[in-house]
Amino acid sequence: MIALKRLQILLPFVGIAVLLAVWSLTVWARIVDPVLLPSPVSTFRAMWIGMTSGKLGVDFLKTVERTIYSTAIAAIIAIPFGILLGSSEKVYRSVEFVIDFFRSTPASAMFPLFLVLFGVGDRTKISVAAFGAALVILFNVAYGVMNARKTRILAARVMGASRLRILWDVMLLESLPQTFVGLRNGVSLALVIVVVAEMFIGSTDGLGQSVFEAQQLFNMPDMYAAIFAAGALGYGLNLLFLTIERRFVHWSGK
Amino acid sequence: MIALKRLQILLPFVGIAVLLAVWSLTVWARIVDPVLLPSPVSTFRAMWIGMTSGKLGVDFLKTVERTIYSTAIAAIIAIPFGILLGSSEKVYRSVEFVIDFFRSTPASAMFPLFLVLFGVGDRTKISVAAFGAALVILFNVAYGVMNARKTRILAARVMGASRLRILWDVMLLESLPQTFVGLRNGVSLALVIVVVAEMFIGSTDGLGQSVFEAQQLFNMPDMYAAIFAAGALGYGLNLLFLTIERRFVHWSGK
Amino acid sequence: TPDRAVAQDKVSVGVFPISSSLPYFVALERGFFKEQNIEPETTRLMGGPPNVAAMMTNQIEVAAVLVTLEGLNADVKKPGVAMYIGMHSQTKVWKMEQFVVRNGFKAETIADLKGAKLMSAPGPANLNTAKAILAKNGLKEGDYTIDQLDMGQHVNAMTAGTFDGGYTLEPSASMMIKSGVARSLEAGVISKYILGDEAANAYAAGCAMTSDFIQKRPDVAKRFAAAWRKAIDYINANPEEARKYLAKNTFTPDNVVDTVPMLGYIMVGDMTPKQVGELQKFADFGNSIGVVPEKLDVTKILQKY
Amino acid sequence: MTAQPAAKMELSRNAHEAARRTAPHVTIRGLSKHFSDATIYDNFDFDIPRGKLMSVFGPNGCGKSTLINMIAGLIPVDAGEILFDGQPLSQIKFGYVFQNYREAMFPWLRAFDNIAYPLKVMGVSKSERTARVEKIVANLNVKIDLNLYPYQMSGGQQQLVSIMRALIVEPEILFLDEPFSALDYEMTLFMREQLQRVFVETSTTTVLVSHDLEEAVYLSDRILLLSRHPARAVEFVHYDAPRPRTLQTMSEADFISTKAHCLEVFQREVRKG
Amino acid sequence: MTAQPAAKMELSRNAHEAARRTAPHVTIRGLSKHFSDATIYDNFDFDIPRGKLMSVFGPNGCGKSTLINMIAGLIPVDAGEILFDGQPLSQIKFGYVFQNYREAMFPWLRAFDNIAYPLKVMGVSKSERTARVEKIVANLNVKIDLNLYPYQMSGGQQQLVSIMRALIVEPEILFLDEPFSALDYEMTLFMREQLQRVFVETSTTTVLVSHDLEEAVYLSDRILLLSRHPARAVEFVHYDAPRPRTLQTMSEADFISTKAHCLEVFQREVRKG
Ligand SMILES: Nc1ncnc2c1ncn2[C@@H]1O[C@H](COP(=O)(O)OP(=O)(O)OP(=O)(O)O)[C@@H](O)[C@H]1O
Ligand SMILES: Nc1ncnc2c1ncn2[C@@H]1O[C@H](COP(=O)(O)OP(=O)(O)OP(=O)(O)O)[C@@H](O)[C@H]1O
Ligand SMILES: [Mg+2]
Ligand SMILES: [Mg+2]
Repeated sequence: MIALKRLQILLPFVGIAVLLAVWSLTVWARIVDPVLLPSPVSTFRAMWIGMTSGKLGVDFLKTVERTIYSTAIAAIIAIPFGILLGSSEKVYRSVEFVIDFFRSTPASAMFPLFLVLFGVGDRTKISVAAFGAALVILFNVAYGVMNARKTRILAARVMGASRLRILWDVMLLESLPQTFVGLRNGVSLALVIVVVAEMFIGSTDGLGQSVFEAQQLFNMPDMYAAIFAAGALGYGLNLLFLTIERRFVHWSGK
Repeated sequence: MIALKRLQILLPFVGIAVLLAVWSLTVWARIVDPVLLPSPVSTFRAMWIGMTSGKLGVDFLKTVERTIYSTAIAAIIAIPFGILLGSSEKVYRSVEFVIDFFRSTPASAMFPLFLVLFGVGDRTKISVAAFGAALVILFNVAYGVMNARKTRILAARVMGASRLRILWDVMLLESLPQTFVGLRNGVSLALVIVVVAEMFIGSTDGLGQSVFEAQQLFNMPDMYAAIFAAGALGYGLNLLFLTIERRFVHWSGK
Repeated sequence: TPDRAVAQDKVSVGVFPISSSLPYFVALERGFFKEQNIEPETTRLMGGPPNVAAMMTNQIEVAAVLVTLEGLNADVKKPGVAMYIGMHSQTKVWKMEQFVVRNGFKAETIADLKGAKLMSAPGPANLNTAKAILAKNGLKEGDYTIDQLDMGQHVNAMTAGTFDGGYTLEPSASMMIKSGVARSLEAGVISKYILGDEAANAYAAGCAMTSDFIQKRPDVAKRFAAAWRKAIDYINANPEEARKYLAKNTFTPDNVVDTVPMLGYIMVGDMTPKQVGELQKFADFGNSIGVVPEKLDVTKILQKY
Repeated sequence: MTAQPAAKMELSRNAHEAARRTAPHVTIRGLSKHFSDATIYDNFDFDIPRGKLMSVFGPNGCGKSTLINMIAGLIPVDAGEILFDGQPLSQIKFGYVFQNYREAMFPWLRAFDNIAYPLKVMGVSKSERTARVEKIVANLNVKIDLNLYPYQMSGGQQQLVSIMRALIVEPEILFLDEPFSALDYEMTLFMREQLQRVFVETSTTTVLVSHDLEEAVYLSDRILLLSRHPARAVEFVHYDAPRPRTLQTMSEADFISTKAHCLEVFQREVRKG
Repeated sequence: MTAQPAAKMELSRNAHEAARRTAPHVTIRGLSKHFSDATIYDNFDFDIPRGKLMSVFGPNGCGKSTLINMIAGLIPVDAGEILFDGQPLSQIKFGYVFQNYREAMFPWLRAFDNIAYPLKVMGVSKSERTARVEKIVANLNVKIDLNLYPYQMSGGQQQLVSIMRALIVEPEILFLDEPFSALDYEMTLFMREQLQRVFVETSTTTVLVSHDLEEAVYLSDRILLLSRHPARAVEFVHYDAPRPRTLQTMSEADFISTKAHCLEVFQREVRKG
């Protein structure tokens, strides 16, 4: 049993292995020109060099920092609002247009506006990513609250809990599984937007800048190294939320 | 009561009104230079002209078409897979890396690869959008299945339902609220990716092309008209799923 | 043969709809391709990377405009993937790249940009060129700040006053000048500061074909080049006439169509040794700033028609 | 000169108090409720007496749970009014055991914290909460592991937790919707006694829904017999045996006749529909 | 020459059949189960007799639900084996009424379709399903609106639907976990009779968990008395009154003594822990 449990830690590596196998096969069978899609080996070599002696390490940390900031801002704003909106379906319906509208608008289309409001620095990148992530989190939290089990809310109400307390003590917890879905969606989206912003809004560092530069220089191993770093970062951040969820949400499905 | 119900249909317009009010105020108070952010009036004038006599109508329909295709493909692939993966947490953990990896990678970084695989035409745009949307839908469906209430699954099992039947009859329905969250996330994401692909891969039509062109020409009313059309389209598609959900998922929270 | 008249040769062309693609649109609209019995299939591809990827995978045979340094780079990675048949020269007269400055910012020369917040056209090639030019004007890094910015944002950013000035390209430059938010400090800066001669041609972009196309359909390639030549001749002879094709086909606003500068279009076959030398010098510069990974003999990527 | 009005006031206050004490606790007037096509209540009038233990006895689906849910303000009424001491619902401390006690537990809280939750709502300090939960657990002499989460407990254990959660606040009105349905034989008897004891000690107005007629009569001062829906109050039986009642009580003639009478009315009503 | 072996085989098959008929239906050997720190079963052995109606009687939380869940293969055992006719669990038709019947309903199906669902699983055609549901509803004489969704029904109505869903498949083994806990007085008596009738007609091996000792004895051939956990089979009481049993049966000496004995054992055991 314990040995089995140990083995389960290895499960994520199955996915990585499959990904690498498909990738290697694609390169090996020349389905894609190796100039355009380098082999995993040369990508990882580029990544290793970039991480140890190149700029990739710095870029990576910069992107981590921006993503964390924007996710944190998004979560702090979106979770309370999501609970509030979700608790009253009427209110939610009335702002739904705005939420769905902006969720369906590419962040890059928002760049000009954010640029004007926040300049070219980090603030634009963080705020535009936070904006995108907040919408997704808000949407998920509100949904979670709307689909919360009614009996528990009634139970709290009959105990004399105020609306606010019900929001906080019951709805928040009821919607936690969904909130975590939102957070995981949100952190991935924040990362995506940060990377895209680093690509298109003047940046001197970050994985997006790294991807952009490598792309401009046709340096495909470097480009895929940066992309891989971004993807791995995304997985890592998701894993973080998964772990937190595991610890806190023990009752899901019960 | 009936009059009140009638009024509820107007709720979404509250959101639109607020959005327009904030927008007008921003322009009016010159928080943003009106050259950079045109007033709602001039945007809607541009939209009206574009829709009736210009190319915007065609672009709009093209984007609708691509988005619908990619969402449909994504849903068809992702829902069954999501249920399968969600039904076995171990299997899900083993592919989680791949899912989270690609969810966290900007679609625009995937463009070169899809371009090579699917050519320069519509297929690339549709397939890259379908890919992005499928991951989100998959993620949500799998989560929904994993968090499904155990008693119902047990009830089906004790009745002798096969694994497949449980997947289909119980888990699918249990996860429907979450699946709809996924679909709504997915359709928005598909739209975003289609628009971005139209912007950055290059296209002769579509809202993204419209945005890009207007941006290059520094024609802000046209740009915001196209953005607004995209956002409204996103809301419309979300509304479609919401309506379907309303009809089918009558038991949520019960 | 009888069916030759009916079935035209199809050529797939990647087109980045900017003013540099003008010869393509002129040839198309004035029927020069048709005269050559060629039917181009236009694929819009935004910028270098998609064009190069499409060339590498033979999805397009011609890129109507391909930035020289990007083409050179691609040729290092996969020799012969981009063979230039025509070049676009940019100089003080044939304005393309230039330094601009916000109206109200005190600067008469590039050297006055000390302490300024600058933007640059995107990509390492542009950024490093801008830095090199600034360096030639005695400005070290740290004397100024520079951020690369997507071309679509240049007019925005200047209008919003986000930057004091920067290194930008046409038609953005014309647009910001026209709208009164900025003025040009100096154009033709590559010629003057990089190539070291104000009169030198900076061949920053051109029209390229894949060697595959040239080898497998030599006759079609030749006819394509003939049409291209005719278009260039037409532009050089009737620049004002040619302009009107900009408005319709490229990202050039109507209000600057009449003022946006033309480029010096030339067929590779017409280039003098001196001009080839200028191209070589530009290529070497690309290598020196690390944008082209190897030193390359430019004649190897020129296809004379 | 000043003494007299004061005395008068005193008097009238006493009168008031007395009136209050005998006035109904909850007044239901013209209550109507329907679900889709079924009419559950149609112009229903009823008074819940103050300080009495009242049972509601009626066939499945007649609307017992619906009634107490409406009184507690958990589901809206279609028409009519429900008044507490002549006032609309305000800040009243309810104790409530839900029929679906399982779903009314908070799965994110351990049993202990579930019981303490109503106190938390009332703003009682943590140490006081702990003390009071420990007191009620000791008082009711319940031997279950309160460190478990609800979903780790058996049905009966969950119901016990649910009962303790309802009692801990010392409520003004106590609603018990089939509160002993999942308890074992011994525990049911025991909890009946506990309930009786709490009632004797506090005289809390209590509404008990039970399908066990013996239990209903044994515990109650009043038994409301409801018809099939649309529910009518078929009869409001008084049973005034002195408390504490014991096993002895159940063999008394009064008890047996009351029970028999209720049963007869019930069966007549049920067989009608 | 050829007739004899055939006759022999015939004989041995009969012997086999007979042996099968008297052999236990379910054999439990060395069963162990623990949750976090509580040991519920520790090396528990037990045989469930074939074709008998067996009641399980025990205090709250002793492990009754856990036991039948393990037999039905719904939760894993820690150790030990559970065999059906000497075989591990295979394709056995279970009928199962969950203690938490509410959560075991499918809220997306109307009551009618909930009842029909096990037939659908078995691949019965739609028209046949409808016919059989209608038959069982008529048979049990149940008067509820089966077009409602579970969440639109009262507790008792949901439980009735749950019972019908368990009975419709004509199961090989029927597990009933407190199946009448939410039914009204009349309905409980009625469903007891229905259950007895079904049992008499089909002799389905039935395991009934009930906290009502009278009910348990009245319905059962065997009563398993469980101790507090770790659960032991304290006694396996036989009660062989002839069927159909009636109200009359309850006043017979045998019934009263069996009930009293069970109660005594139960109380002794419960008070021990
Ligand atoms: N949401 C709903 N939609 C439609 N009908 C409903 C709904 N909720 C309850 N009902 C109906 O209202 C009636 C009364 O339900 P209620 O739960 O009050 O019964 P009850 O008297 O508590 O019965 P039980 O003893 O079985 O608990 C039932 O017939 C039920 O079908
Ligand atoms: N998931 C779990 N985690 C920890 N303990 C559990 C879990 N499930 C059940 N238990 C414990 O197992 C014991 C037996 O539970 P079970 O539900 O079988 O009791 P039961 O005999 O059916 O009781 P009741 O008559 O109250 O229904 C209980 O003491 C309970 O606390
Ligand atoms: Mg009820
Ligand atoms: Mg149980």
